Amino acid sequence: MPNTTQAPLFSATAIAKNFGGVQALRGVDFDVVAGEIHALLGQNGAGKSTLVKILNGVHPAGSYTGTIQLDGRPFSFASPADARSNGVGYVPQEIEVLEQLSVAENVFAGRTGLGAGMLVHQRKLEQRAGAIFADLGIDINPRAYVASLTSAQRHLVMIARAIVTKPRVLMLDEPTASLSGTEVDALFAVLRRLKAQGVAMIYITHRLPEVLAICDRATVLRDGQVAVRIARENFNAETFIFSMSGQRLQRLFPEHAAPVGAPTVLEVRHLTVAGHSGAVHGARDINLCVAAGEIVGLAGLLGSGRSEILHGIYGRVAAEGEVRVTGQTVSIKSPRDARAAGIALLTEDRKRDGLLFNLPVGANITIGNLAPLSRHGMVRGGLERSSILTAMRALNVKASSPQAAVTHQSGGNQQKLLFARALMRAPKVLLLDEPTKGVDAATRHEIYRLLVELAEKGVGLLIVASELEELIGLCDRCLVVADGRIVDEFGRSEGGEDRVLRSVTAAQAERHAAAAQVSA
Amino acid sequence: MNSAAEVSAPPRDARSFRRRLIGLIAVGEVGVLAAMALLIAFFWLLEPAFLSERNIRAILNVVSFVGIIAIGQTILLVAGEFDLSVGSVAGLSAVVAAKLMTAAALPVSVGILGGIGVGALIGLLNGLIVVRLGIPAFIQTLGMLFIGQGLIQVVTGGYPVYPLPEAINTIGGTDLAFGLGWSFAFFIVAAIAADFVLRRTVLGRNMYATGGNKEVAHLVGINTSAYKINAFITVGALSAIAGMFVMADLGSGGTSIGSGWELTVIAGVVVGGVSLFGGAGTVAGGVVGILMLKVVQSGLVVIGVNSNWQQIAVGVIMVMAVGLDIVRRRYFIAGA
Amino acid sequence: MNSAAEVSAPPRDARSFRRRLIGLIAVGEVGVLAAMALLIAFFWLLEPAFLSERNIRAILNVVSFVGIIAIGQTILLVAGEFDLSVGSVAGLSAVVAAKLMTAAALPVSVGILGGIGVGALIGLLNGLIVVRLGIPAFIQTLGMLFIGQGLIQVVTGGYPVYPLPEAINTIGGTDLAFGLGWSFAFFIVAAIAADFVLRRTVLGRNMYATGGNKEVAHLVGINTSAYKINAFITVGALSAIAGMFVMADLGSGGTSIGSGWELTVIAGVVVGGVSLFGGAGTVAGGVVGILMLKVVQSGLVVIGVNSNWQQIAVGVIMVMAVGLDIVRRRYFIAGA
Amino acid sequence: LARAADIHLLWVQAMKDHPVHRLMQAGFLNKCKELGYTCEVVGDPSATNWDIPATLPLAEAALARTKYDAIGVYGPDPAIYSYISKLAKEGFPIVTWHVLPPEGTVNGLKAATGENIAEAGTNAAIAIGDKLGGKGTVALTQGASNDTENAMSDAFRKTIAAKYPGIKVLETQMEGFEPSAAEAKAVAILQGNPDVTAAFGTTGNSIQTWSGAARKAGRDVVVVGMDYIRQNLDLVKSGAAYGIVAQPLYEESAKVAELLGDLAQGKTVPYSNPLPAKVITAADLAPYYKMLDSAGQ
Ligand SMILES: Nc1ncnc2c1ncn2[C@@H]1O[C@H](COP(=O)(O)OP(=O)(O)OP(=O)(O)O)[C@@H](O)[C@H]1O
Ligand SMILES: Nc1ncnc2c1ncn2[C@@H]1O[C@H](COP(=O)(O)OP(=O)(O)OP(=O)(O)O)[C@@H](O)[C@H]1O
Ligand SMILES: [Mg+2]
Ligand SMILES: [Mg+2]
Repeated sequence: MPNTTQAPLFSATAIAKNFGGVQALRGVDFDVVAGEIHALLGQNGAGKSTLVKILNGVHPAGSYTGTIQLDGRPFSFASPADARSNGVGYVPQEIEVLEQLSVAENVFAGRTGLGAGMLVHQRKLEQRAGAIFADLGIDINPRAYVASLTSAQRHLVMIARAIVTKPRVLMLDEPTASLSGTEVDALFAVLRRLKAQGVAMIYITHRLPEVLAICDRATVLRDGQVAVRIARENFNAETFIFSMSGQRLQRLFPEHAAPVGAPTVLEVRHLTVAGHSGAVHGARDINLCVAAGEIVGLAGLLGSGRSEILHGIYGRVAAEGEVRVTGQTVSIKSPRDARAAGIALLTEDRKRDGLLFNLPVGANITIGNLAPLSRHGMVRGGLERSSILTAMRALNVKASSPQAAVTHQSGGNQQKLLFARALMRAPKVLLLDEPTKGVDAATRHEIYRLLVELAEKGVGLLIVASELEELIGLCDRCLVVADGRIVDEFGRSEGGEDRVLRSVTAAQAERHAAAAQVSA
Repeated sequence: MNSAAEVSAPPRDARSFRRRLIGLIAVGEVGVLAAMALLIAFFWLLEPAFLSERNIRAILNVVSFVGIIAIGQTILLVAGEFDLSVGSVAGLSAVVAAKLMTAAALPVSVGILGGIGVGALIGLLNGLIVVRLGIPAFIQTLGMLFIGQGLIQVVTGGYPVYPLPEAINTIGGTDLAFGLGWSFAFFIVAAIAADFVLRRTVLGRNMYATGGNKEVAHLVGINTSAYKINAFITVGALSAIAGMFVMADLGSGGTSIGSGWELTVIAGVVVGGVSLFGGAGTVAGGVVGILMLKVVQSGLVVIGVNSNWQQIAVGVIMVMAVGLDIVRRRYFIAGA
Repeated sequence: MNSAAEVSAPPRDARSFRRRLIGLIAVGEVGVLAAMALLIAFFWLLEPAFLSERNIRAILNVVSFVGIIAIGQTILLVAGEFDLSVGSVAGLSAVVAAKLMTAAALPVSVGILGGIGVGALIGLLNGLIVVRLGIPAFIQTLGMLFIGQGLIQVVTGGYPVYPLPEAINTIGGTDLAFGLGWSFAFFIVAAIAADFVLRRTVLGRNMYATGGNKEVAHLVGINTSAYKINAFITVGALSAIAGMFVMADLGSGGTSIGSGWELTVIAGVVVGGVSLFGGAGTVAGGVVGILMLKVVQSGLVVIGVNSNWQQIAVGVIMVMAVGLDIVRRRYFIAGA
Repeated sequence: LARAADIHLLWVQAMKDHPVHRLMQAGFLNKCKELGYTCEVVGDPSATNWDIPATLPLAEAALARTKYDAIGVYGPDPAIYSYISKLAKEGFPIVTWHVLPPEGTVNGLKAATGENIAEAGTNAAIAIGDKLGGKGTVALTQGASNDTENAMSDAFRKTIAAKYPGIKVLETQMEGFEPSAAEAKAVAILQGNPDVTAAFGTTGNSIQTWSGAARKAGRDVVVVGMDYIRQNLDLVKSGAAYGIVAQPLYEESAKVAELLGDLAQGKTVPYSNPLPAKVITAADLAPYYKMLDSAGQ
């Protein structure tokens, strides 16, 4: 247990930041001591990311007011390079990787050569990157190109990238948002070791159990101000939620029971999905069905092919097999067909395949949904605007106006925009890939309620979520995916997180045995 | 209470005027319009003849040619691609139309349709190859620039097609009003129509989505390939029309019609705020950008700048106009 | 077990040879090299004189000029920017150097340094304006293309600078080996050095990171501005050197040296697999791409293709070479 | 008009910065200075790109500002004819140069001067034909395809065919205006055609192109090209090239100034003012060096 009364290693005083009119931070004091993991909590748009971006030089000195101290001496970072060379490491919230370079090069990006002077030793880079991944308990080939990784794997690459700089202060902005249990555990093991080495860490998350698991102190931001600082002794999920939102939550997951005997809205038979860029990923011989009003979850480890199944159904990647919607066989060759059949998809990586940064918030919601908002091909401005405002209100999107730029929205708000887009067409089947990624606890609750409401209206939901608790709490039925196949299925109250892990492990053991037989 | 709802009803307070002013400055085309207004005032102060009817007419006339192409290029840039073959397509379409009317002795209308057909066909080809085969537009349309130039020589044997049927000279010589003819009329109508389509229709919105992020557009059900291919066809057909208007204006199917236009057109629309990276810009902006470049070129002659310095000045002003626009965005829109 | 990890340890089975072959095909430069080999064989079969010593020498000679620029352009493209002013900078540097040696009667070495200085200075200016003011490279360097052309006229008054000091003609006429001179030697040395730097040094890898994703590069502590600015300076200085080699070769500081190179150079390096969008490609690839274009141009003349069809063929082959590369990537790399 | 300085003359020329065009402009402006006229040059500032639509508004801009008394319009492309007629209709006396369109073919054109292009091609053919002794193969290049160069090539071909049946002329190739690329192309022509013993180029750079190519290819080629700029004279003097078609660029341009001045003062001038365009070889260089010296070039 670090001594939080000792002199802080890294501190910020009276930080205020204004984005042309939007006051993101209003005089925040914050500090972290060596060997401490300090949670930074708050609702979407509270200013968490903005604060760590300031502490890391992404928002350079001069663009904010207030002071930063490192080792008790005032510092101001002109750029991330500055912060980095002073021992500050940073894992950003959004995926920021170099897609055209290899994993190893990504991990060591921006560092000087290993060994003789300015020369790069690919081999050595690969070995060292491999060692770090082994440490993190994950299996990513250092020679693979990042373009071929799943978003969770990309996130792990970013974490490795921050760790190799051997920082004294490490800031992690929602590092686990797309990770599942096993990876989170491995990450925590690493963080604990760093902690023992005296690294000071700032940890942003919306997953409150994680705070209970590894944080020593928590600071809650609300509307750009520190709402409360909580010592470990007083940690309690309810307190966190109350101090973040001013509301008390009764139950995290709303009551829901799948209607008995409801007609099937989505039926998938023998679906085989080609992986992105050839053979690396994929899913084979998938059979599943979702009844009207049913919430079905796809559980599995990272890279298991859950997203790929959704993409196959939605026509985003080539797939063979049969898809039926409300009993009708539909031929889905592209997302267009899927939408026509009443299927909507919420994608996983909002930056890469979710948002249109060239269009404002409002147009991002209505894109693809303009038909009912137009007459003779002309968009009816008034109607569009009112339906945007309705959608924004329904999901509590915190943008200043429908004309606001998407780039300026906080991560959680961006997620809500995409939600609004997917819901606008009243789909029969909703495919959701990590629907609450980066969404704060209160809103998450709202989203759960919303999903249950949709289910009650007869929509069939198929959800991929890495947070098993969420999946198990929400879903009527869970399918376990391992290595591109469905290996297990269980209903509400038939199992929990351990059941998923057990079936995954069993599937892997089986595969290894089979592989051993082939090579023998 | 939701913050989005707050803004939907802007506060009617004292700052309202300031807000409205900033709102005006934030409009995309204002940057280049301001730059142009400044330049016009400058030229006019130094030499009032700059705003003489004759000069205005000459500028508007030449703008109508490249302007027609700029409309297409803007649409294509919004859809996230661009076309270097426009000049070459303009030239080829003109000589093909001319040959159809003269050597093949077909009616003028057939010749014109043939010319437009050639342009649209090349646009289709460019589009198919870029979209379906994944060849970068730069390479495909640069290749097409060469191919078009070669075909111009093949079609004409290197000799301008001259004389042309009287009907063509009549089209070129018609004075509809203020000494401006059909090319200007077409240009204005096409510009207004295209601006409207991009701004107000579903088609236009989908075009912006396609250019902004193709993958996202695809996922929301937009047939991005169709949008891109159609944008290529549009720019091809408009280039053809521009080429034929030049031919009618000059009364000769010259082999060098359109040569060198590829960069001028792109430069003009980019000066007018159209993004090279897709998904941003308006037809109004693109057209004003082209107009500004032509105003500069003409103004420098009118005020009697030494001819060697004219090109230098054009280069500098082009960069400065874009710079002004960037400053405007940075300080007014961010600050709004 | 992750499927990506499988690839790291290739099974030493019978398929090993096939894998190694595919590995070879996967190397970036193989696509364009294969295309070039095919073309050379084709030209040679039709006309053995194509592979005569003299013709090879002539091709290598002319490649060395644009090739020097292609090295710089490749580096700049890798860093995520590009430069349309290269031809104009080449011409300007040449005439400035020529004027320094003749009109200003300075020593030849000072003239050459002056020429390189002009090129580097323009590169610096381009870099500063693009990076610090955020003007798109397309506009800034196109503006600079015009400015350079204007300055060439200002410096020379429109007449070629002639005669040049004997020392320059000597540089241009030296035969180091196999009839190739200093320009080729410089080209080869610079290409090897640049290829090594991009491939093997931290500098090079940071350049790829900068061009691959500027934000990420910035985030991991790379001074992306410095990298970009230096890449602009490099391409400026190399353009200047190329321009002066052309001048030495011709024995005259002509006013049209470099005109039209902007698109040729970019086309060549893109054919060689360098990405227009930054962060991908190698100097070897870029240089081979340019070489392929020159081989085509020369081959078509040697085998006696009608001049009208030459341009068409160049356009088609350019597109096809890139197409071949795309097919290679799709089927061999993805499938590996 | 009272004083010569009150006579305003305008010169309109596309591709204004081409070196040959610059030489013409110098001939015109120097003559103007000599005669005391006030003269101005306008045109699209490019050294390589022939763009008439871009040139016209610049001419109009000058016309909007200044009341010109007569205008010279560079005429080697029928695309400019309609503009000539338009200006003539407004009452401007118009002169063109470098081509001699038959009288009456261009409405309103008052006078034309320049070499007889066909004759220049013929002269070049005779020079080469005689030098080769009536046998051999000749390569033929143009800068680009345009009326002037086409007419000259055609006359060249026709003359060779008529007078020297033993000489073969290759298909015309385009060398373009960028010198290093032009030379590479010429080398390729020599490689592809081992029998070439002479070359004729109809563009200003072709003497340099061909003599450079002959040196690089290690071949003996009888080179004839255009324009007596100093470098070309030197190449003939050194033996690297055989002859120059001494296009009267400077003279014709000076003549334009004279004709325009006369027309501005209401005098009548003859419509056609042809100038000789002979082929000069090593023996005839002296007067041309002198002319360049006196022009300060
Ligand atoms: N670049 C920017 N320009 C304008 N406004 C911005 C910008 N970045 C953030 N904001 C605004 O600042 C506020 C705080 O955003 P920030 O990203 O720090 O929130 P957050 O606490 O990280 O939220 P989340 O949990 O959703 O990630 C939000 O209102 C956001 O819209
Ligand atoms: N080559 C590629 N191009 C684009 N996207 C890719 C590529 N390879 C993988 N992806 C992305 O990776 C995901 C594939 O993940 P997959 O379905 O295999 O695993 P998952 O179980 O969803 O795991 P994860 O939690 O890692 O997303 C898809 O979301 C897809 O967007
Ligand atoms: Mg955040
Ligand atoms: Mg996934």
